[in-house]
Amino acid sequence: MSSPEVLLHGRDITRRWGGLVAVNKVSLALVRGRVHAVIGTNGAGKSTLINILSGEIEPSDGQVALLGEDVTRWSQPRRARAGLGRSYQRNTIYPSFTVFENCRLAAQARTPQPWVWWRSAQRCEASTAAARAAAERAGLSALLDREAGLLSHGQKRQLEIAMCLATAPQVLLLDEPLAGMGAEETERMLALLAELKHGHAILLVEHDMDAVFRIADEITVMVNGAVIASGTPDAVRNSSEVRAAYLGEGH
Amino acid sequence: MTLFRTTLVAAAIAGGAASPALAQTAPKLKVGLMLPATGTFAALGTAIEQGFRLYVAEQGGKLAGREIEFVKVDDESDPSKATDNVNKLIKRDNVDVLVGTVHSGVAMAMAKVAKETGTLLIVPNAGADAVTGPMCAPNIFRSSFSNWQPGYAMGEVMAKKGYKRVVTITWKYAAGDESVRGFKEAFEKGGGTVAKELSLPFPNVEFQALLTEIAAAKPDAVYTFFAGGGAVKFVKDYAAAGLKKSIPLYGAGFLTDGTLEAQGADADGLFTTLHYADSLGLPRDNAFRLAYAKSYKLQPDVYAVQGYDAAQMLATGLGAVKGDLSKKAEFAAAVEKARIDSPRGAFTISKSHNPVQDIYLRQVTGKENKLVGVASKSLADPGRGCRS
Amino acid sequence: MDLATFLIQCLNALQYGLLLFLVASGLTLIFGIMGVINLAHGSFYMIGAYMAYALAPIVGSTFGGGFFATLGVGVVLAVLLGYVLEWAFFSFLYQREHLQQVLMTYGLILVFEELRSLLLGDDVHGVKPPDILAGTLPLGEMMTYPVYRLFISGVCLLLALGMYLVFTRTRLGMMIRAGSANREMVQSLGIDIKFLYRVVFAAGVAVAVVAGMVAAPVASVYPGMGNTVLIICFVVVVIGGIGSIRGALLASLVIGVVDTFGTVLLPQAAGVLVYVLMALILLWKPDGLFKAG
Amino acid sequence: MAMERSKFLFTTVAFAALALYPFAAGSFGIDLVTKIMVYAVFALSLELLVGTTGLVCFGQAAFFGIGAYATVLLSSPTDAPSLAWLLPACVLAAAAYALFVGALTLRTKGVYFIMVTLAFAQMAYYVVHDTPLGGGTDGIYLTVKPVLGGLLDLDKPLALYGFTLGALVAVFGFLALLGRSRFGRALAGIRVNEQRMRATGFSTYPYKLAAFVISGGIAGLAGFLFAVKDGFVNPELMSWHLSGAVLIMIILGGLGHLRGALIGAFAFALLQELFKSEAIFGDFAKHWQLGLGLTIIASVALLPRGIVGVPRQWRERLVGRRIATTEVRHELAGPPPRVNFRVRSAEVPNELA
Repeated sequence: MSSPEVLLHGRDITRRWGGLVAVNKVSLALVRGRVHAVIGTNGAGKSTLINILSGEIEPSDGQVALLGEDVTRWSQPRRARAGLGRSYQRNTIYPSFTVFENCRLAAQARTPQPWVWWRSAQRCEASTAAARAAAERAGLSALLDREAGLLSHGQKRQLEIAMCLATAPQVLLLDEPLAGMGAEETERMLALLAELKHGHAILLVEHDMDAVFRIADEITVMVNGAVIASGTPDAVRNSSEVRAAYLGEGH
Repeated sequence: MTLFRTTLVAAAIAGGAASPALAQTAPKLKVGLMLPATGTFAALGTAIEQGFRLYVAEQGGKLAGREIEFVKVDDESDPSKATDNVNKLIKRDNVDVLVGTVHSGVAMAMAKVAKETGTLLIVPNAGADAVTGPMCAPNIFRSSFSNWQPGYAMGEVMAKKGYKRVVTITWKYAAGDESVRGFKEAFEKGGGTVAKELSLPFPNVEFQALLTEIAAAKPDAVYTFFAGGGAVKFVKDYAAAGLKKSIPLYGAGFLTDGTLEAQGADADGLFTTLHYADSLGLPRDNAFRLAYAKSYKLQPDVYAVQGYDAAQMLATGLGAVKGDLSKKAEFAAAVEKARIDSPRGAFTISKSHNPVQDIYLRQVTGKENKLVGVASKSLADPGRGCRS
Repeated sequence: MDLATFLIQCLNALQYGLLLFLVASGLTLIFGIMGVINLAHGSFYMIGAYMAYALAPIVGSTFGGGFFATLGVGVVLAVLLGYVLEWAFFSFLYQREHLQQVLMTYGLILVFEELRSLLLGDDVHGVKPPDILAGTLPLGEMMTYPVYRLFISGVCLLLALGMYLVFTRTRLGMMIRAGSANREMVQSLGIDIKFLYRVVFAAGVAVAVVAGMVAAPVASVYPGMGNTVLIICFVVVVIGGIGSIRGALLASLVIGVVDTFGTVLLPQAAGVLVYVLMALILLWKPDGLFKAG
Repeated sequence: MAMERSKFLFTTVAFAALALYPFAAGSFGIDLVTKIMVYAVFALSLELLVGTTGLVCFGQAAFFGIGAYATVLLSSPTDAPSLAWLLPACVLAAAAYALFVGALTLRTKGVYFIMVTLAFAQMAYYVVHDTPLGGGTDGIYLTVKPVLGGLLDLDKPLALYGFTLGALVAVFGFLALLGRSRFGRALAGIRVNEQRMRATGFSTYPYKLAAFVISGGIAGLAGFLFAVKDGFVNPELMSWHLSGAVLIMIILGGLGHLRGALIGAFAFALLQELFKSEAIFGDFAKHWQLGLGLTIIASVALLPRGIVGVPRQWRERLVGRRIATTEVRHELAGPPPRVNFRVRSAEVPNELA
């Protein structure tokens, strides 16, 4: 494999809310084919970090580069069109639309063509095909006609992933995809993530420790907005700072 | 049946052609009353209707041999519904005569439809100068006044009283502007000057800021035009601000007509000009007031008089054409020559079909607008812009 | 404009602002705190004014009470009215979307307007202030200032302080604020949210009716008066920032100043000024002046 | 495809009925239905904003009024203006103000958006009310009605009825297609979950602005038709009362459905005619507002999805289970759109410090 291709690169990302420093000089790189997990206690700044990378919040300073381009000033939609997909901790889906329409509308972002007002959106081959493929990969092809609001919690998390995939992104920012999942659903999601790893660079924010250590190629640990350790799962498991921060003193 | 279908059926009834009147002797004369039944002017609408019905009742329910049938529509004082309400009377109920209304904006729309369809229209209140100005027509008459008239009369009165510097105050809308314009015309002709023309957006009633401006300007007197709730509040605020003692307040009659009970002592002594007063002492007026009080258990006001006279004007014209309204020219000629024996005192009709009438000076004493004298004798509205 | 006139105009601006807050205070409760878009707020104000006019003779004849007795009876009736209204028309609406509330309150406007016409007729009325407050104080060499307007300003400040303290310093206030922020959460904590909402709604209606009764001697009592105050009340609540009592008070004072000096200095544009002000504020701070604080 | 066909069936039957009505109706009936159709076009313009995009505009009467005033101000008092340029000019005038207002107001959210659109409408109202530009509070007249070459003279009621019906069908068709198109689906997505739309790559501001301008233009068309019908325009055309009335129409009819706007406009007008008719209520017709008010309150209590939702509401009660579980077709907007601008939303934390 040629030198690992860095798709998304954050340098010294900082965010201050008045006096509080939510994210303090965090740098990380997402490489195609690898899962980079970010773990940390609640309030460690994980969500703020992911919102800065996705473009929803402006960083106080620091720089974000996507596919080599400096996108720090880009709006979220523009970054998404450039290949940055994300999912949310709280379900952000279209409950009143069918599963198929959720995916199709997400895929439509690639080929918006709003001026073609006379032709029905259902006849847009690009978005319908992408939607079916994404739903297929996320394991939802049996539920295409189901109203999204009536899906189970696990299925809704799968739909979030499907809507991400429908936009054919290069980079995936996943905010606690395993939250509230049963064992069997977690397994299915981990299998999906493993399969997605090949084509994409994935950032995974998660609390489920053993799932993280099983799937992640690289782990960054954040406490109070700062990175206290970053590296391979083994390096992180053995690092003293992590043990001190996580498992308490003198273990 | 869903709600929607029931309303469709009901509309079909309402929308169908009116039942043809069975004609034994002369056919019934259908009078369309388009007056406000809801909103701020509801009381005025009722007074006008009662005045009109009183005259018809006094004639035994017939005018020039034709029995009168009333068709009523609530115009809600809403100009955007005016054209449809008029069409309802003309096209659905096939009325022969239109009587209405109070709100000037609605009256303007009525005048336009009346001018186009040729239907006889008698305006029992709306004082918009345009109705007997640019919008005048052979089939449009007014039994009330033009905003210009009371204003002009008070201008003459205040000039005669020797006031030199006067401030005017009113809402920023047609009725107010036209009244102030009439006042200014007469007052400046009499050698006075209008120091300031104060106005505030309609229907705001927060007068304190402008009362302070009046106090600062220290004029010899103040001329104002307000009606209804605004008139009640202005008179009370004016007195409460202590200006009543130092700067005499004058106004068009609507400042104290139908509002004295609400204004109480704050209105005592106020001079106003209007084509009617409470103590005229004319035999015709006394008979009218007695009949009105007997039928409706309350004292008549200027609006009742205007309704009563609208009926008189209709009767005069009908008499001349022997009940045949198709003879429009003769009807108009007859009314133009007529001398209406009105409770307010006999009046004639100007070329632009507005009453040429005495405008009385009145003073508020004991919850009544007592007659003081005649401010302007047989004042005719100039009817500027009326070419017909 | 010399100094004396300027000072008097400032007093007028302050007094108009306080009167505006008094009239809008009921809306800050029902719309600001509870989030119910209450188009019928103007009707409650009208009901208060007509109560002040109609109840005075009744209270006078039954037990000889004056203005304040009528006010007391009015408050009791208003709370009852608010309680029944909430139970009958609003208790099932909180889960539904906001526009259903708009439709419901629009219906209420029509019903109240017509009931007033049926019961009390369409005439214009005035209400006499109580004798002890009927006097005036000299103001400048030409003018005098009605004592009753000072009384109104006093009532307004008392009300503002009372609402502010209840909502920020008491358990009831805290529960109400929590309830409006997240109704399901508070319900799951075992607090009877249904009763809580009914109390706040009844208080909102009562405050609007009291505002009508207190303002009646200064305003005048005429058909359709509710309509004229409705929009300016929403402007006050929104400029102030929804849910913020402090914001509503400040917004009222700002509008008082803009309206007073606008009418005097820019008479041609007086009608537009308040709306230009609201547009500017909302474009500058899209969530109103105060963050619900 | 049961839902799709029944919707299409209803619409064609409704328009066919409207087409046949003039043959059965007196001249007043034609005038009344023309006016209701004008309000239906006006309601459709607001439906695009509120029902489809979730933008509750409380100043729609401004665009309606500008369309009406442009009709009168642009036509000469003597010779008949041609429809070919006057109609587009009025639509553009309204759309231009919509662009100006939309560009500014779309930065606000929820109830603040409602109030700031009201503010801009009140500004337009006072400009026309207080300045001589629009003839002041008495309004101005359209002396000569527009024509289209030799074949259409809008001064004749039947011609105007046909033209208005044509405009209504055209606007309904355009909005139906638009609703199903990619642009329409994006608007629906913005209503349901704007955050997700931005996350997938839609810049939502231009979409909302485009919807606002199109809606303003259609409202301007309705204003044009109103001015041509009445031949008289007055500042009250821009008052908040009319903005409120059109909002009531689409809620009463049922949000999220073009048919809702159509039904709402007719129901609101016919209910008033019903309660005002002396034939039915005699002297009590004077108090028509009581009947109308109670009917509206009853409709909120009994018809949560508006009149258009009645058939589905009955089917659910008859079938006894949530119909949505199985054969829900991809409906234009699914159950009533939750136009729920979180007044108490998370970003407005509610501690009264």
